[in-house]
Amino acid sequence: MDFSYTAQEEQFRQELRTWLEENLPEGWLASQQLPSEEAELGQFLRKWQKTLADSRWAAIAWPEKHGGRNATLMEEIIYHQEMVRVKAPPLVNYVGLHMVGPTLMQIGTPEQQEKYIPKILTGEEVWCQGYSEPNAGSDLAAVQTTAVKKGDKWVINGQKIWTSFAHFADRCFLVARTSKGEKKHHGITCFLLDMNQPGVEVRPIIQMNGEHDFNEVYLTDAVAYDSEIIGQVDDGWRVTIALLMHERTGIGAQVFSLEQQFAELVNVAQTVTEDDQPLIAKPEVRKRLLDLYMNQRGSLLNYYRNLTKQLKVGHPGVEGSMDKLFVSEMTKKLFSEAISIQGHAGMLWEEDAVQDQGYWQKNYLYSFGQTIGGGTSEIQKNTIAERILGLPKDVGR
Amino acid sequence: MDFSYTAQEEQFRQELRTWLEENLPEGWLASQQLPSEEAELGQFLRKWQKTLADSRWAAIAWPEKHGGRNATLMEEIIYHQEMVRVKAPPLVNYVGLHMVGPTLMQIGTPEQQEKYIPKILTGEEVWCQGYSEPNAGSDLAAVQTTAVKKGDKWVINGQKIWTSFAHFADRCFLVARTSKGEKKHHGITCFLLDMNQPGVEVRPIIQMNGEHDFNEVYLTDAVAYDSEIIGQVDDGWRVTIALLMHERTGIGAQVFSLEQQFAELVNVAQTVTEDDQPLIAKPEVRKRLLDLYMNQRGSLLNYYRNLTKQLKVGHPGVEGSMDKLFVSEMTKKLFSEAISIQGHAGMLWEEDAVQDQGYWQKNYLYSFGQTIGGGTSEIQKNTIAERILGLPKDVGR
Amino acid sequence: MDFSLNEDQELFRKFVRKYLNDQEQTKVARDYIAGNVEAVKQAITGVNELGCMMVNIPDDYDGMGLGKLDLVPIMEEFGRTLMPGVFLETSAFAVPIINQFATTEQKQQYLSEVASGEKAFTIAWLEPSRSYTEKGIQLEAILEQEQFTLNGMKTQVADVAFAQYLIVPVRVNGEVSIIVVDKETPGLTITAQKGFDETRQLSSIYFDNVTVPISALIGPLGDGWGILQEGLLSYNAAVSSVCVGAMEKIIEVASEYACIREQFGQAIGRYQAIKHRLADMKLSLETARSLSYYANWALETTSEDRVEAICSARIFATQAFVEIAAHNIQIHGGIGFTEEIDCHLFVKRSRFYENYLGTQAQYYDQAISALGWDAATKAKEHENLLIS
Amino acid sequence: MDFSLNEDQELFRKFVRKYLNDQEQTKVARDYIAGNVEAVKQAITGVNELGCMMVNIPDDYDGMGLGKLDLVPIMEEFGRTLMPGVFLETSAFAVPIINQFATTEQKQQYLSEVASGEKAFTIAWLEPSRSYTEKGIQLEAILEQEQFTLNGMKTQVADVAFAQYLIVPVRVNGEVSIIVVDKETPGLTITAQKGFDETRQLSSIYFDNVTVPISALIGPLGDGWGILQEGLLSYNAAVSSVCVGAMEKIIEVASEYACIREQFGQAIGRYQAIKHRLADMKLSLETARSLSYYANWALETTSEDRVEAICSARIFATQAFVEIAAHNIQIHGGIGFTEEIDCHLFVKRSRFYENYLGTQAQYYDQAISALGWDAATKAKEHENLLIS
Repeated sequence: MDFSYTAQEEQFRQELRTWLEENLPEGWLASQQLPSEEAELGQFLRKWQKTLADSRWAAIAWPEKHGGRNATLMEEIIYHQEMVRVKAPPLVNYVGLHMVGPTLMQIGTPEQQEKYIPKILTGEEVWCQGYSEPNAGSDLAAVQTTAVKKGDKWVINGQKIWTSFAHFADRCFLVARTSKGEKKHHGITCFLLDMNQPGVEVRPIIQMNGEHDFNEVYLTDAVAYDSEIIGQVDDGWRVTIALLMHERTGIGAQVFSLEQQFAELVNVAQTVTEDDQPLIAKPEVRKRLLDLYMNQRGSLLNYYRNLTKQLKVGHPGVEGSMDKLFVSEMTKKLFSEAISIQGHAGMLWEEDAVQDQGYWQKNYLYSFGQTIGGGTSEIQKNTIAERILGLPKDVGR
Repeated sequence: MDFSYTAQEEQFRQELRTWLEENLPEGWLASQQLPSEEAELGQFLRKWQKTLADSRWAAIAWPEKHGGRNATLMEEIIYHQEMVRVKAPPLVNYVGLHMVGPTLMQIGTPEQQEKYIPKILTGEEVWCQGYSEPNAGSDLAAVQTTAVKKGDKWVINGQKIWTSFAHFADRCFLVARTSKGEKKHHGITCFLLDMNQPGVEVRPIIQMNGEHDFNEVYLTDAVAYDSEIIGQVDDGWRVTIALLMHERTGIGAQVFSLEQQFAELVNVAQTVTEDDQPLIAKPEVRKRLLDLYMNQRGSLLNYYRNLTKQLKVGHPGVEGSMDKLFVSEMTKKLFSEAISIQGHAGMLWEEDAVQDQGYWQKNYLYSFGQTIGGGTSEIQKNTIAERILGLPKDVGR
Repeated sequence: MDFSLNEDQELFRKFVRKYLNDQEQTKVARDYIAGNVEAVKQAITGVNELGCMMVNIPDDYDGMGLGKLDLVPIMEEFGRTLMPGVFLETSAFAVPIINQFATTEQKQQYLSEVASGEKAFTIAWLEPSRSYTEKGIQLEAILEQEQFTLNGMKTQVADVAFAQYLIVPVRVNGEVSIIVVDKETPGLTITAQKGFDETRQLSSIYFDNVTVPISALIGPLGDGWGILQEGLLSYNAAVSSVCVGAMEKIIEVASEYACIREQFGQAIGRYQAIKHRLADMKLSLETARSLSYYANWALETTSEDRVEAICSARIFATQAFVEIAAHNIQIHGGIGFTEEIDCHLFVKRSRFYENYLGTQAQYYDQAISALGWDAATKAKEHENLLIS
Repeated sequence: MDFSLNEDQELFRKFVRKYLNDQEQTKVARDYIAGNVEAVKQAITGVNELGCMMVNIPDDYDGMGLGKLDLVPIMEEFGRTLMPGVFLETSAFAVPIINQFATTEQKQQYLSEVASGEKAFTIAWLEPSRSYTEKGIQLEAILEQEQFTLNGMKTQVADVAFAQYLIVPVRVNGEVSIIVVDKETPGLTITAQKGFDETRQLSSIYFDNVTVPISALIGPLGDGWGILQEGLLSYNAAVSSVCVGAMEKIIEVASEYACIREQFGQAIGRYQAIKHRLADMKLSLETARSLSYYANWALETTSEDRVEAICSARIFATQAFVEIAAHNIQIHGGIGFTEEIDCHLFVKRSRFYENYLGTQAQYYDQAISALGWDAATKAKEHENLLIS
């Protein structure tokens, strides 16, 4: 058992840390303030990604020829740790960098690779992921968006939902039904859709915390060409799954965030007062914090254990479903406790909040999405039970 | 809203209380010690039931002509309260008094009524209930025990399980399959089986607390006659259900027991010491007790609310499934907490225990049966969801 | 034995429900979020016209002279729709303490004004110390020449827009007293605060040499803490009913959704993960309801166990509301996470009540103390002291 | 980064598992329940022959000179089968404190005897005060002429049948010291107590002028409490591994049962009530395992966070074990409630560990203190004191 990092890994960490200190947006470490105006935000995020890409810090796992560093898994882990440490701005082209790019490298044609990959790296073309639909959430294979071949064009109609960053996106990795197969995951095809066309309409979804990360995407006679198909027609299910498999660090970033958030919450309990006493002076607050501590440590250590296995066998295991379940449920729990321990002062918001500009309140509300997006907790439990414990398939499947 | 009892009800209570004081087995109030030897126990319990029957306290809801008091629902409630108050010995013929007797009165032939009812009351013939089988637990209709007509006899083969008091029983209300119906609850017939015959073998099941309440009953060419069929051949499912419907006070006795057990647990916390301090001096013990208090009060008040409804509409409602779920889960919880708060001293047993001859330990183990017998908690939740909230039927049904 | 609301109470419920249905339920709350205070005031006027504010005001002061239990169905209905306003603060806090402690003149004024729907109360309690303890009350009131002069600050005062009067706990000569302050008194400045639950508008209130006549003092000087405790009993019995109503509505909506939403070719309500969760939610709801009915009954009849009964109802109902509101989002999936449907409004309100007018931990302590479990300990400690 | 047991450790696990499988797993525990102590002793001899007791004893004393992590797989395997005996008390409590605090002569004697499998230890701690606090240690040892004379009583001593020596915390001149007492010393009376977990036999031990030479004192006189704390760190790291093994076995058995048991025409493992419960159990198991691995690593490397790490593992694993053992019965239904199958044995053992050698509440406090959360409070309190 060994929790240390190699000298090479430490050097990698140090290089990144130094680079971040020099290249983070001005004033970032002090306040992490993103522009509130949407167009401005888009610009800000693209600029940040360009900055990263220019120093080959945008997609470190990519091969060097594509502008990456051919990073090891441990280097990716360190990358996440350091990004969480400085609460770096989000990657506007996360979908492009971590999902579409690697998928293109794996199964894209040389032309597709040449056309799309460079612009993914720089953020010149931002990608979104067109999977979920109103009636295909947990049941992804139930997609109803259709693509019909007419002449040399594919005409696409339907509706996508929960599309992150679609309001900034230039292209969409779109899953559509091209024929009615025997089983519902047959007859699916993946398109590399141009978002900048009349048939594509993006409507914002406002979350319960008042922010806008997700969108509905309405497709009305949108057009794609054969050259924009990745993989084979009607054989897109495999491509769909391949895309999801490229996240080799799993929910590492959230695990490290949770660790940091816990430390910050302890700090809140030690500094915020009630009747001139820090909150942590209350026995029930200490008890709550210890419960969180144990679980947060557990989620981190589970992750390290799964990572160790992955380092040995070379690919992520199904244990990732346990990581996802645990860290998402724990994140909800942590922010919920953050509300509770503040007492009624936890009902203040933004600049009127007693701590961190209402960070805790806003993220509490945001945390409800964590156990829904990326596979609900219920789906994770099915996966754990069926694929790890060997229980029979669920009803309906 | 009114929690008071009428003068008549209070008088009823007083009459019963006085009678109990005069007629409980000698020394009962001090120790509630049942004979440990099984044959002796059987005698003791039969004698107790005879004592009750002689004063028309065995089956108060029965009509006066059958030896009952034609009691109102509220009188039955009071009866349970008073029996719990003195921790009266169990009714060895509970199945006969509360289930078989009323069913006979409802759908038995005059001959059957005449033959069986008087002996049920006195405990001269003790009954058991032959429903559950190894492969028909929650799924009661899946019974596999067969009864085949040969000449004037029905020949019965199969196995029953979880048969309470079968080791004392003279007769069994037996559910058997007489034909293969279209649906699995067709083709079932109910028999009034004589237990005292060579084809019936009773084997004890020893529970995890070391006691013996339940049995397996093996039927090997056991014999019943037409006169021992209740209801119609192949139409026994309705009779089966009718039998279960006669418990009009639902889980009242357990609700009142839980109330008493909670009060006793508080007493334990106030009298048992650690380092010369009563356990209740620990903040976490007080917190645990308050959680129990709220839930115990909730279970009692829920029961009263459902009772109120029953008094108005004249029959028990499906809300009984909530009562069952809650009181059984709470009972488990209460005894589990009773183990925890004692610290490691909770690991002592019987006369070596620090309190109540290990009552808490023994009943903790026994309590595991509460959420299984009489419909598992899972079944209760299905019932609540389907019949109260209107959700669709479960898979497999 | 009759543990149910009576026919009149259930009838009143029907009127209130019909009226709030006509207001399109949570639309009033959404109007408030959108800043349309006038629309909300209109809806409140309608509620007042039904007589909701008169219920527990004595006949002598133009009320209906009914009891705590008669408020229960009304509070439940308000909970169902997350109705904005200061009903709880007025009917379940201000009215009971005025009724119990105020002079006849004060009653004549305040209770009649409430009964007519003309004026309402809110509670200006919290201070920068952020605590609902006695120590947390520091706003100073100097009594000179038959008038109080107040200096200090209150924070997180709810929905001043709908209230004319503030119940203000102050410190006079080091002791807590209760003063009623008209919000339009000179020297008083109200500043809006941003709040987590947008259906409740919070404000800071600054008192800069605010003078109030001695006639605004409720109860004897220095008795304020005890008066607050009485007010809290009423409030907590009532808030448990509000939570019950909200949970009832949530479970109706969630059950309906579980019947129509399909995934993997099945209504999601057929999956036990959803189905059993809903069953658990229903059991919590009904338990909260039983506890809240009993709490209100205990309050009305000044039953011996009223303190523990009310604390239990309050703790259980607010906690269950928090949990059920959260489950509701999970049952709804992604759509439950949006502003568009109501799920989040219930989550936010549930957290609002969690520690409003006292923390959960304080109510645990209060119930434990009322049950004598503290006393038993103390007696024992004392005994040990004598022995050693 | 390598957070896993190494190949040697996993290999050792295989040997132990094979041996215990050959013993028909819980059959040994059932032999013990049936009073067949000889059969158990034989099984223990087999375990000793594998070298289990030598693992963490230094080479100098005929051990393998391995560390805390090397005990992990062994403890897990013992947990899987609920193996009776005093392995935990010996290898994870007595050996570490002897190793750390004893004289060379003491080590030579005790550690060699343990390594050879000849003798073992159990812990005689609890007294009629029923508390694991320092105050709870009252058994008096009078030191005169190079020997201690012990008078008093210990209770709930586990499995004396398998131990030759008792670790006995005593009070000498008012301070706690640790003495090793041979159970066959004259004046010592062992009385069996009836126990809840029949796979652990409890005894009361009466000390009636029991004399022990001063050479039986472990560590300096009066340092006993600190020595116990060190022993507890080792014990708790190890007990968390035992719990992990037990949970692992439970989940295997329950999953298997859920695949074959049918109701309503479906394997019950197809119902989400069962399926999701098992998934939750699995997640708890793996979390307990991660925490316990880390706890043992922290112990072995004397990592700064070892106290909080070990307390966390102990609290989490014992609590999870209690819950998982209970779920196992519900999954099995009626049959799980009988003596016939093993479900109840796991329930009983889980409760045995819950408050053995310290209560859950004590470990909460210890972890909180180790994390400095107490100190922060105290500093603040102190500061307030200075201000006021």
